Amino acid sequence: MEPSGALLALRAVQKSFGAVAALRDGRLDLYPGEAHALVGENGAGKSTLVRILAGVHPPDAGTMTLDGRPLVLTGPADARAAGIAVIYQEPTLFPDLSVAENIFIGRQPQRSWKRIDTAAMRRRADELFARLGVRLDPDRPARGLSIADQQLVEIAKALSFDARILVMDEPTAALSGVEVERLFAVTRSLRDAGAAVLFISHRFDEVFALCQRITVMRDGAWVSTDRTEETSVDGVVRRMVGREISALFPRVEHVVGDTAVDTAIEVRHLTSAGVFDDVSFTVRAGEIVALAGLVGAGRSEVVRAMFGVDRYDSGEVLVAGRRLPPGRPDAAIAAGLALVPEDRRQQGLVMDLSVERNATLVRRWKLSRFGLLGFGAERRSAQTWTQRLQVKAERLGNDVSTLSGGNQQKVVLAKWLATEPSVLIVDEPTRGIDVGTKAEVHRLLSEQAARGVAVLMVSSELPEVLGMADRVLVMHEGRLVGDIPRESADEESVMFAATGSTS
Amino acid sequence: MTAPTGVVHRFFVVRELGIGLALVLLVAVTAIVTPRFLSAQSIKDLLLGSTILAVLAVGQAIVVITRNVDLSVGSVLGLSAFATGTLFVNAPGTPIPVAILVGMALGAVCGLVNGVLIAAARVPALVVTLGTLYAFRGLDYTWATGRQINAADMPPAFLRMGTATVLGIPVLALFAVVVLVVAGYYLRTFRSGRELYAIGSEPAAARLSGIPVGKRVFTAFVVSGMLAGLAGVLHAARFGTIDANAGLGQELDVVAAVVVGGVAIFGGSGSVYGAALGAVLLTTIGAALPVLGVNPFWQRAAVGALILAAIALDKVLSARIAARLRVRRARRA
Amino acid sequence: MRRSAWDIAVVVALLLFVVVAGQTIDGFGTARFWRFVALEVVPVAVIALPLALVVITGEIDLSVASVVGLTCTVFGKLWAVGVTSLPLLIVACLVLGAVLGAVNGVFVTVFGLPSLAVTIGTLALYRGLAYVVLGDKAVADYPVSWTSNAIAPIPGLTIPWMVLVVLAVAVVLGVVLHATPIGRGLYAIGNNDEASAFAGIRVARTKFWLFVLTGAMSALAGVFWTFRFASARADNATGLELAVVAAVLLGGVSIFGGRGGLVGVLAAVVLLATMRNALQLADVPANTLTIVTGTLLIASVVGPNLVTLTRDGLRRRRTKALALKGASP
Amino acid sequence: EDGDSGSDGGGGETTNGIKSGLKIAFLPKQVNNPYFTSAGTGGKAAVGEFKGTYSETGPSEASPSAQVSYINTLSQQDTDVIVVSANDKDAICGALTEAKSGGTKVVTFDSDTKPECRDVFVNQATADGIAKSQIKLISEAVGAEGGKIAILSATANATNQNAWIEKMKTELAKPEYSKLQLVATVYGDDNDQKSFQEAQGLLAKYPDLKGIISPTTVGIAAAARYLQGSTYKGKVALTGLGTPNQMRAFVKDGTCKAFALWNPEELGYLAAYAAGALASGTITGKQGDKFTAGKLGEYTVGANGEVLLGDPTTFDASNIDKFNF
Ligand SMILES: Nc1ncnc2c1ncn2[C@@H]1O[C@H](COP(=O)(O)OP(=O)(O)OP(=O)(O)O)[C@@H](O)[C@H]1O
Ligand SMILES: Nc1ncnc2c1ncn2[C@@H]1O[C@H](COP(=O)(O)OP(=O)(O)OP(=O)(O)O)[C@@H](O)[C@H]1O
Ligand SMILES: [Mg+2]
Ligand SMILES: [Mg+2]
Repeated sequence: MEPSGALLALRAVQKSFGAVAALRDGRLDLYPGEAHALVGENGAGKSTLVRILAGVHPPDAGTMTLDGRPLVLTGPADARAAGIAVIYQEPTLFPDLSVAENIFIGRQPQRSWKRIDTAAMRRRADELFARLGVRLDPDRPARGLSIADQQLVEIAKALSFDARILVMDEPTAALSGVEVERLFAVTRSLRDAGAAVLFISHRFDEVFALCQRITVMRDGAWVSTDRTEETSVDGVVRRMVGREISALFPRVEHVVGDTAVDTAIEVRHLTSAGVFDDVSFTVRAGEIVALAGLVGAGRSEVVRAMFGVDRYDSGEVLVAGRRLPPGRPDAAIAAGLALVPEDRRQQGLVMDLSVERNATLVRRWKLSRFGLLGFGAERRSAQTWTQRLQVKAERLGNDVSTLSGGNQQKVVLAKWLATEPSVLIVDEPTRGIDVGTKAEVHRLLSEQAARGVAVLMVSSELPEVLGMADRVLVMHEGRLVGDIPRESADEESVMFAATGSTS
Repeated sequence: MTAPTGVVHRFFVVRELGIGLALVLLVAVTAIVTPRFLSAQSIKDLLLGSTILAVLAVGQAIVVITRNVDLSVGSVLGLSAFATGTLFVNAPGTPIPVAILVGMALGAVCGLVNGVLIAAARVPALVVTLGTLYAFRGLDYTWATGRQINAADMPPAFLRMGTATVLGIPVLALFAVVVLVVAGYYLRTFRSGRELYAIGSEPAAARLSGIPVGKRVFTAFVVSGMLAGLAGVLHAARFGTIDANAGLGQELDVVAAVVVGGVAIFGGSGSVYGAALGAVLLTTIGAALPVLGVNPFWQRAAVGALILAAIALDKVLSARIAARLRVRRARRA
Repeated sequence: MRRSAWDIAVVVALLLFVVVAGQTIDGFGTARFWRFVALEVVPVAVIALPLALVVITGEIDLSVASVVGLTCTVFGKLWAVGVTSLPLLIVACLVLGAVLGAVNGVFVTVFGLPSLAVTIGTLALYRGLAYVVLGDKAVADYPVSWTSNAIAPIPGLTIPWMVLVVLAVAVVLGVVLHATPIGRGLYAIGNNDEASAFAGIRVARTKFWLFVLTGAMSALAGVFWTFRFASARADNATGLELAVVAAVLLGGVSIFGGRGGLVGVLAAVVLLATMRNALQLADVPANTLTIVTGTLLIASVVGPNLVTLTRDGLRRRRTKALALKGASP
Repeated sequence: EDGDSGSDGGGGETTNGIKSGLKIAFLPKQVNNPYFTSAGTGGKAAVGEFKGTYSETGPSEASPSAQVSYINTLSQQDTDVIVVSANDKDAICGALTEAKSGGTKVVTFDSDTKPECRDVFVNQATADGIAKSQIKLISEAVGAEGGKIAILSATANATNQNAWIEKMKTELAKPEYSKLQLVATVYGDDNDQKSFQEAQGLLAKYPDLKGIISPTTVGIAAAARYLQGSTYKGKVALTGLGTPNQMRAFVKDGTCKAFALWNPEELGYLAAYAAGALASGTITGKQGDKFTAGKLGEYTVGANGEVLLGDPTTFDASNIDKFNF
């Protein structure tokens, strides 16, 4: 690989956090007018590389060149000045500022005397949203935006830079098909206007649809870079994991419980004003039910209300025939419910606690003897489950915040599977998870169902929904609009219901 | 403008409106009971009484907006007031503007100490400023060693500034108004001002956005110190007698004023106007209670109860707005 | 890991100070000295220990000293109107303290208001109520047996027996915090209360009871205060909140919640009292003591941070040099 | 002219019957108060005269609990006499008793404790005397037609203040003061700012107020400052207890016609001599004991172990320039 012609080139970049070598040999060439994919398992070092490019982390060793000249970044401001715009894996918005200010913070359009030109700022934000084809009010505060909306604001922010290099770390993880298409259209036009794009995703269809080159990383080191047309999904996956991957979505055959006897959880007329309305459904033991819909349909709100984290105005939730008290997650857990939430950083994990404390947080009473917790009990229990899910962590005593995104998600799963729930609710369980682990998660869910657990899965990924579910419930604008059995569920029927098209 | 914009906009206005309303109500009730409460002298006293607290509150609000807090302001005020007095004792001919500048500079130096510790050594502001609260006060004590500076030691022109009025408005209050307007305008209309809000709203994101977080926080503390310094000079002019205890315990009043004024204690939202209104409200409560004939032993309790009422009211208002925001989803299919 | 390191650091600092002061200060370390130190430690420790738990969950209670003041005056008032049963008086005060704490708790957990703001409000409110109860009077005519028993030494020692109460509180709260599911929950809440709620932890309820506990313990300190000074006045323990908060922070509890331990807090309380008494013995003026307290507080947070920062800084500089060197050829 | 010089153990020569080399510690209510700084100056001079070791220590805020800690320290340092102005008449008793049991003598000055907790109290003036003079001054200042008056005190718990206020009320009940009507007592906490605001509050509440008595040095200065800068100057009379240096400007511009105070330096001076005499065994604190206090002359211990400094001085435009404290 010759750096010649490359707009940005990285060679032998290294970065360690304490004893963890997050990046051992980072290598990358970005060319103008080209979209470049970076793929690898969870924890391969992709986000670390991005943060080095963004000036967030100084590299321990290695070189970076921009236009052939050495590039030294002392902070994010330097990276911006060098024309590098970054969309981070986790949205980084200011909840108290307006959406428009979030986009333009530090670069607000100015009028005389360096005063901020609010009208121009609002106008430009509107233009950006129009380009992305979304309707967001530039004046509303960012607080309360759904993850998808947050991601869209991040994208708008990156676009507003007119950067020479656009780095996107899993921008599509929270987006639905339509929004992904808009994003790609915009990205392509940027690319064609001469920008270099670095695109990170675990979704290969997107990678192959958008990118001209694919770089694969494994264990913090560069493995290969190929032109897209010269490689295949299989080839990429093989290089990523270093072995063959069998079928995705492996459904373990299981018997769906008999309706009359085995209703594990029943939701009756659940309503929360302005959020969702009169939602009723049941999930039987041993059944996997998918809750599908467009982003913002209110699915997460429904499952949060079921679990008791959110309050609801009316309706009821019955587990094994017994009514759950509203607003009491502890009661829900005691009744056998588990919820793997949508936002792992805010809701799934306590980032400053260790992996083992996180993994055992829900079961701390069960693990205690006479009300006391021995260290051994927590560690042993955490070990069992983190090993089963192959969590890559230096030590179980390290803060969970030091794990890569995908590994964090595995810790959340481990935490809940360990409670051996009778009803398992998962909200976007494979968001940001690499192919290998994704297959593993799917296998686990099937396995749980086979053991008689009722699984309710919220997912925005249609293949996942269609591949996994025994039954597909579809939500549209806070209402349940479809209940499609596996046999008749296909892409068309689900999307039809989800977009609210009346038949 | 679109409908949601109206709601959002009202949301910001309403916070200050709530406090303003409480203030008007309080004044009205008191004036009905004792009409003299609205006499020129009494209004002048109210304005004068609010001035120092308002200046401190503006500085504090700037710091609190960045998700920090400055507990050392009372001690800085004490140091600066004593310095002003000492300056006049040792150099009787010092022009007033010079004295003001000296006081502000001294305050800025104290703020600089806070700022360096907080921004460079990256330690929590509450701990650092609790430490400098003690340290600065100790310096003040050591310096004063039980001395007192009396009205007779200060130039009459300086003391006149403490009581003089322009068109019925006390000169000191004009200082506060200027400080308020400048700070308010700056926070609203300049990039660095908005960045203070960003920092308070989400410090990690601020760093990722390339905002010079350390520099901005540092500046906020220097400004807060400088305003506390100015407040010290104003204190000297107004009270005429200065010992080492000037401003003792004032930090809690200031934080209370800021919080009552609707500045979120965890940063990111609120305005200096609100903070100043909070200061005026607290002062007015203090002045109105004796006028209303409240037993002096009940006054402190009443102040506490009113602080609680004010923050609870603010919460109710903002919760209502948030609910409205939720129902009118910003994004509709 | 870092937490226990800080605990140890404070303990080491305490021991070091004792050794150095023992060599250099006349009259330091006598039985009488430790008695006086212990008497000062008791009320601060009794409040600091539960307050540490509150701070670990990310909240704060600045009203503690006012709770002390109010319980003192209520104690005095009840005595003055003829309640002479000691157990009854003590129970009444503890209940009152719990109620005052519960008021804080309700404002914070039910209304969702920031505890810093709420307790600044109740700081004024409770102190004000203390004035309402006793006004400008002081009640001081308690039986001598009460007042002397409260500060009586452990038989054979000079140390007051109340120290045993403090130790008991420390052990109970320490075990709860460090070795029970409840403690795990407290740390989780302090770090991220939303994620804690998703894990089934009853965040609001937990915080509420911690405020109640802190209120009740402050009331206990108030009873002790009344006896030790044989005087119930509305201004008792004014300003004590800053001393208590200073001890909690010096003890290594993070003001942002989620970090800290009780060993450090207890060591910090003892360190502060020992130091103040020792320096007074060494004729260091009160004004200088004020400066020392402040500086110590700052040093306690700046010190550890400075070490990490300089280490990082050095590494960064080296890296930058490397990067430039690597790129130039 | 020494009384019955009792114990004479060890110490060398004596001055006025006082042993040399005594360790005498002044413990004011708080160290940052100019009034106590003056008292300390007097005390130091006296201790110097009888060749003792003078020290001054104390808390930076006027709280009884902080004072207790200093009493403990002083008793550990084997101080011969603690000369203390009590922040609370009961709260520091335990500590003083403990100190006395260790052989330390205790003199209180300015503000007393319960009599059993100390040996001698050096009183600046009797409560009666102060109350009489204050009421007389305000009555003269307000004039013949009388009117509403108010008191601006220090803290609500100050023992001496409350005693004086009680006596003033008794005094006001007398027929010759029937035209004066006490309408309010407010507390400035000996904090300049608070006192200032309290004065302001008084006038807002009672616009027809005719006079303010502020029997505390902080309060009177603050009230004077307020009146001077307001429209009430000259219309509302002011008197109280204050130091000449503080009040000079206000007496000259007519804000305050006259006020009173004892000389705090003399108070400290006398307290130090009482301490010396006590430690030397010249006096024991029982009624009738006599001792000589240097340039102030001879004093006799009265009932309850009290030594009275003398009548307060009244300061007005005619004499104020003769004083400097
Ligand atoms: N701040 C940190 N401290 C310690 N270790 C870290 C830190 N940040 C990342 N790591 C470690 O570095 C490795 C690489 O992480 P990184 O986030 O770059 O992975 P990734 O490729 O982006 O994975 P994913 O696809 O899951 O997002 C992981 O093992 C992670 O645990
Ligand atoms: N706190 C809030 N305040 C205002 N609006 C909100 C709030 N929370 C969610 N919303 C809005 O409610 C709608 C539902 O969002 P939500 O993310 O729950 O939908 P979802 O179907 O679960 O989508 P996803 O697939 O992203 O999880 C969104 O339009 C979002 O903007
Ligand atoms: Mg990543
Ligand atoms: Mg969702």
